[in-house]
Amino acid sequence: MGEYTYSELGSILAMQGFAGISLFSVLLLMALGLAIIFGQMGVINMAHGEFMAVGAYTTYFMSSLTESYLPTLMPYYFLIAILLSFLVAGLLGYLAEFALIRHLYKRPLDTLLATWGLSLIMQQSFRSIFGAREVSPTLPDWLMGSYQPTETIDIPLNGMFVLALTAVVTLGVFYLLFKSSWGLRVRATTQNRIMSGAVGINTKKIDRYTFALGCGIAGIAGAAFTTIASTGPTTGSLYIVDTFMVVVFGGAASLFGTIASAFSIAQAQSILEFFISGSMAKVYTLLALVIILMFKPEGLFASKVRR
Amino acid sequence: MSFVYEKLMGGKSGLTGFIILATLILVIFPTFLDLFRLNLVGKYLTYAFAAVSLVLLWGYGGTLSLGQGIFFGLGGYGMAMFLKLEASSPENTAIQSTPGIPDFMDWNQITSLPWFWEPFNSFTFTILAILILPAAFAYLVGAAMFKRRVGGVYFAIITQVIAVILTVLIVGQQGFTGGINGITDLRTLHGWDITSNNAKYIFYFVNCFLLLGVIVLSRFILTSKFGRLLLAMRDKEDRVRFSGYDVSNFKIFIFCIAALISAIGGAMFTLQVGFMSPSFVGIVPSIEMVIFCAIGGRMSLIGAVYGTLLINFGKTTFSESFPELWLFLMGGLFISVVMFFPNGLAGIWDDYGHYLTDRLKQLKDKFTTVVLNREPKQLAEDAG
Amino acid sequence: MKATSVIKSLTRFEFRRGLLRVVGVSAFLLASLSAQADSANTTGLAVTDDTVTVGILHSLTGTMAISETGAQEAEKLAIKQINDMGGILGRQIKVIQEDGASDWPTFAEKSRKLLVKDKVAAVFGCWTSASRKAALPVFEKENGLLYYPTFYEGLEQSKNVIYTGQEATQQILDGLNWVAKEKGAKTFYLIGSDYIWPRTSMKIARKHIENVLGGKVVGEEYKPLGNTQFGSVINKIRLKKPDVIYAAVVGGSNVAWFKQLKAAGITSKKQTLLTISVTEDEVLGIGGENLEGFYSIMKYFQSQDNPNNKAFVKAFKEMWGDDSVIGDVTQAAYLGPWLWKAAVEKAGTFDVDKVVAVSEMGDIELTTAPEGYVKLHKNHHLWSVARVGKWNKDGQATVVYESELLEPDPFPAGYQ
Amino acid sequence: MSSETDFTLSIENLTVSFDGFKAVDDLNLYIDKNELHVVIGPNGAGKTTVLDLICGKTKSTSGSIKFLNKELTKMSEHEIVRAGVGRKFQTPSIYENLSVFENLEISYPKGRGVVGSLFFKRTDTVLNKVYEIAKEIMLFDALETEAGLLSHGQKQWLEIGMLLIQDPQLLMLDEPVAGMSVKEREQTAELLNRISEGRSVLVIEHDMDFVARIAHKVTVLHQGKILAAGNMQKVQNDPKVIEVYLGH
Repeated sequence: MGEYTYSELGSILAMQGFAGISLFSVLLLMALGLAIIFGQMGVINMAHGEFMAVGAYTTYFMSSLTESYLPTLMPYYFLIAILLSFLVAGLLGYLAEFALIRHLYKRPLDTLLATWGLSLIMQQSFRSIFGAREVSPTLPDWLMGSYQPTETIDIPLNGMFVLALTAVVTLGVFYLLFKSSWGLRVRATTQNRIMSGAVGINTKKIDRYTFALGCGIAGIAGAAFTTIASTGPTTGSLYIVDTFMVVVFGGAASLFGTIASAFSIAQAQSILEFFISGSMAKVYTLLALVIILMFKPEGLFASKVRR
Repeated sequence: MSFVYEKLMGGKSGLTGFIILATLILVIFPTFLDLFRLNLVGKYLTYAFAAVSLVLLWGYGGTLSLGQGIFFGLGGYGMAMFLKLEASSPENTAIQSTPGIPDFMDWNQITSLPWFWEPFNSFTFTILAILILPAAFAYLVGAAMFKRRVGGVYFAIITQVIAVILTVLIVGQQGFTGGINGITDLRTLHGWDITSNNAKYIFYFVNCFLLLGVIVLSRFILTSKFGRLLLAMRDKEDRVRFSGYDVSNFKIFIFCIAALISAIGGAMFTLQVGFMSPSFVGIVPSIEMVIFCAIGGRMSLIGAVYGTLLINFGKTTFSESFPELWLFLMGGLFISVVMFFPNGLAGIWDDYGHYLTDRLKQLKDKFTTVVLNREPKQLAEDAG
Repeated sequence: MKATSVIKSLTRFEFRRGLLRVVGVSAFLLASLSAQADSANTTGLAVTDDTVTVGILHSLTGTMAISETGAQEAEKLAIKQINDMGGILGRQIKVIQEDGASDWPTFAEKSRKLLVKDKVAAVFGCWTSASRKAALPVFEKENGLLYYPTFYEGLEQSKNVIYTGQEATQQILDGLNWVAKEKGAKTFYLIGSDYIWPRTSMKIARKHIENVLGGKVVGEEYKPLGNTQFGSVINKIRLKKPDVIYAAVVGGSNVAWFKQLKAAGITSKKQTLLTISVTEDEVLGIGGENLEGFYSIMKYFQSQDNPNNKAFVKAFKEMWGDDSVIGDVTQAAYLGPWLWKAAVEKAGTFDVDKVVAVSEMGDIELTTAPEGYVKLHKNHHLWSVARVGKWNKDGQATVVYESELLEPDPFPAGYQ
Repeated sequence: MSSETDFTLSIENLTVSFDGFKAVDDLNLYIDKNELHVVIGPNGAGKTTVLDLICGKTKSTSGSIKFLNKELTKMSEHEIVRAGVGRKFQTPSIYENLSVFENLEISYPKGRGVVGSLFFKRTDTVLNKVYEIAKEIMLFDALETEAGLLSHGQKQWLEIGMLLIQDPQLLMLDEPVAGMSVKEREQTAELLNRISEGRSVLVIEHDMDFVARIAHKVTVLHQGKILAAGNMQKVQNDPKVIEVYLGH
């Protein structure tokens, strides 16, 4: 590496570090919603990726709408689109819980199958509404390009945006679950449903809103993803396995675990990718996860409880 | 004799169901379908192996594997490797830079046959590999997981991840595996043209007999004490453990059996379709196998076969005319089976089938009373 | 004779009525139709006195539907134009379309159905190498004829396939020569999706760069299909500072790749990028603004300025809507029916062996091709021109370089 | 520690902690042959945890459990059962979808391996043993009934029967009369007295009248430690015990 100056190598190191952090924020944002749904409620939502696609398509729809009718608002539409993605995906999640999930709380493996069916229907709906072609919204200029702190360092703006968004959403989830009275009720319900019902918590309502919240966060993740990649009818299924791995590896019921697991998976993957080919990096990362999970099935962070 | 009747056939209703299925696939299909359709049915029936294996593993054992595609794929690839080597004789591959190795290796600058391909020159080894390797792999995975009491959801997700790993590996290591194209252009088995009409008929029947054999084997397992223990474990695992059974051994065993059955299906697939590709290993095929099983009835061996046939027939015919409707239908079917008919077709038959049989019986009775009883009188009248 | 065959098919109709629900009405009707054709024609194909049946086999559903839509639209356009001109040998072309559903075994299954049950005289279809590889044994076994439109990795020449797209050397070599000469490029970074076509193409590119151009490959990288994270690769590229990024990323990954390149500040102002996997179809998803100034090597661009192409683009848009774009493969697919027509008319029969024999004479040519002039080589591939297009913001390319007419060479010596 | 004893079960210095909370703390407990020993104590005293520790469901943090001079803490659940320890759970744990007969048959200690279970045959020996136990637990007439249809009390008996068929040296019963009618309690008390002959029985129970009827020896647990031990009368009059129960 004699032909490089130290400052160049330093810049690469900085940018590579950011690539890892960027992947971390992406994984975390994907996994947060599922951590709530799977971790707190125990529902295996195979349609989680499709709820992300709902967010992405909402953003695309907003982009086209703004471009056609209110082109002056183009710089700002994206923020509204994120909010709308949350609402639309959350609403759909609410309906799905009402129509489907609530009948299956006692049969976790069956929720897996039913939500797979749901994901097929959602995929076909995307195809019927938006067409088979992959779409991507027109991004506002402030999300494009890179930030250059020095001559040789380029930090992608979209990566920084996703990172910030992830931070906000994570803090929001923490606040909701651990500081608000609603969060207390959610945690109470997930720990002891019957008792919570007995002390006057409307557990059905809690379930429905929790599920909707998880789906809503998936929607935000989908919206954020449009800055990085395109959206197609089957986009959701690309992410579902990674998302589950993050949640399971972290220890299903632990939000801290989810964060730690997203961080370690992202760093492992991005460092490996730098040194070996992309396919093998993926194989090694997943293989390591599976082997670790075989030795520590409860995941990274799970407290030992009295059975 | 009573052993065969009770244990292998499952008593009267079991025997009837078995005979009807055997008649359907051995007599009715070959008589009424042309070779093209029959070959399709044969392909579907290879998936039925995986569906039947899921009845054992999931329906009775309560352990859902989202990775049956792994074993289907291993079986299929084993057979494909043997056939590919036969198709890659130095004479057939003379135009390559390295004749005598499979074409895709040559394209990937591989100059000699990798060591793990070597033994697949032997047909005996190949058959043994198909029977043993997937089961051995299942043993490794199963021992690691079940000994540590990983089950239910975690098992499902981990098997799914293993399926993903294997797919990425096969696609990524294309010099050794043929990559995303898979192993194609398989033509002969010991010099015998596997694409000829004759071969197709023979493979179809071999496939059917193997499938029926697998059903009989599964019946034997399920009607033994082992089968009752599986059910007992599914519902009250701790009780079984505290009755002195090493629960994990039972789960590992049934997982290995399920892997073996799926692998046989995979090998038969390769023989009938003439190639193998990673698109049979990953998440989607694995979940589809679960769908076949769930639609047919997760507690019914024979139901799983019908489920497989129905879904695949539906897919072929529907996707020709209404491709859009098909996914909606599939998704809807899946949701409704899970929510309203957890025992699938077999469950519906158990719940409502008696209306049909009763009606048939009534008709028969009516026929007997009306026609047969009147017969003497009629005869008398005719005579008079 | 005719009466008996009608009665025969009628009785078969009765006999099979119960089966129809399972098998599907269309399949049966065609089967009985072909039974009739047996007596009407001697080729054993679905040819009557005034019609000839062909098949179109592309993915209408699944992940590949996006790419294959254009190809099947072009094939239908060509068939419609041929029919409007009076058909082939006085017969109108009837089309049976099947869905490959982005699933390789389905391609094999549907090919067999088209050849065995429908007895089609030719099939226009397949897109990915994997689907062609799956279908190929069927075509060879049943002696069918496939017109395959996609630019592909080469290393294949089947009696039963006519390849209307470019094989790898045609597409790659001249483009590399151009970039080496025009941009003075010495170092190259190769990146592609992880499957056979990018790997084979990169292999050829590497040999050409190292052995012919005297350049250097400073990095070679393959990402899994569907991958959307290119951060680490982009940093590696920065580290190696290649003169040219040579890319063959496909599908949804393409969009992520170009978006992330732009976000990382790697634009055409600083970096030359040459890709062999972006046509007008892909640009729709990627967005012209993310590609502006980068180069593609293809044999056809929609913006090509010649009367053939103008007429083609106009007709295509009339039939399939003003929004449609036409990429390289779409145009190559359009050539299929025309090449078949030329061969059949020269042979005077639909018989596959005779059509192939005529095609192998190496003098079937089309002067009306939108890409200009093409000629069928006796190795079943087309003589064609390689073009380098520079992408504009509006999603169209400006052709900046055209090669001579290149001879197809599916088994290039020195590149294996 | 390695001393040989005559006790069926000897627990010494047993401790288990969950994230620092000691559910069982330095416990010593001995059970003689033919002894029917009852453990009582308020909720959360660690009673069920003790049973979990003995049968291997929970692993101890330190200490030893010896059964017929065999160390149990290192053995897995099924090995402990095969060594001769049977355990009934708090809520009846039976196979609801199987008949009473099949429930007992599954518990029959033959064909416990994978291969053995595949080729297990319903011989006369098996039949006779099942009939014998069914009579003992007063369910002979209900042999063909689906277990899920039994009354709560009958389910408790069935589970006891499923243990008896294995002829364990140590029988552990977690609240065997919970949810039973008065008559069923009496029948159960008789049953326990009958079956405690020739083996040791460890019972957890809340119902003091019932305890008084069956117990040879009583141990009171409180916060993971032994508060008092001895015969029923002695324990009932112990001021510490009275305080714990009344103050609770």
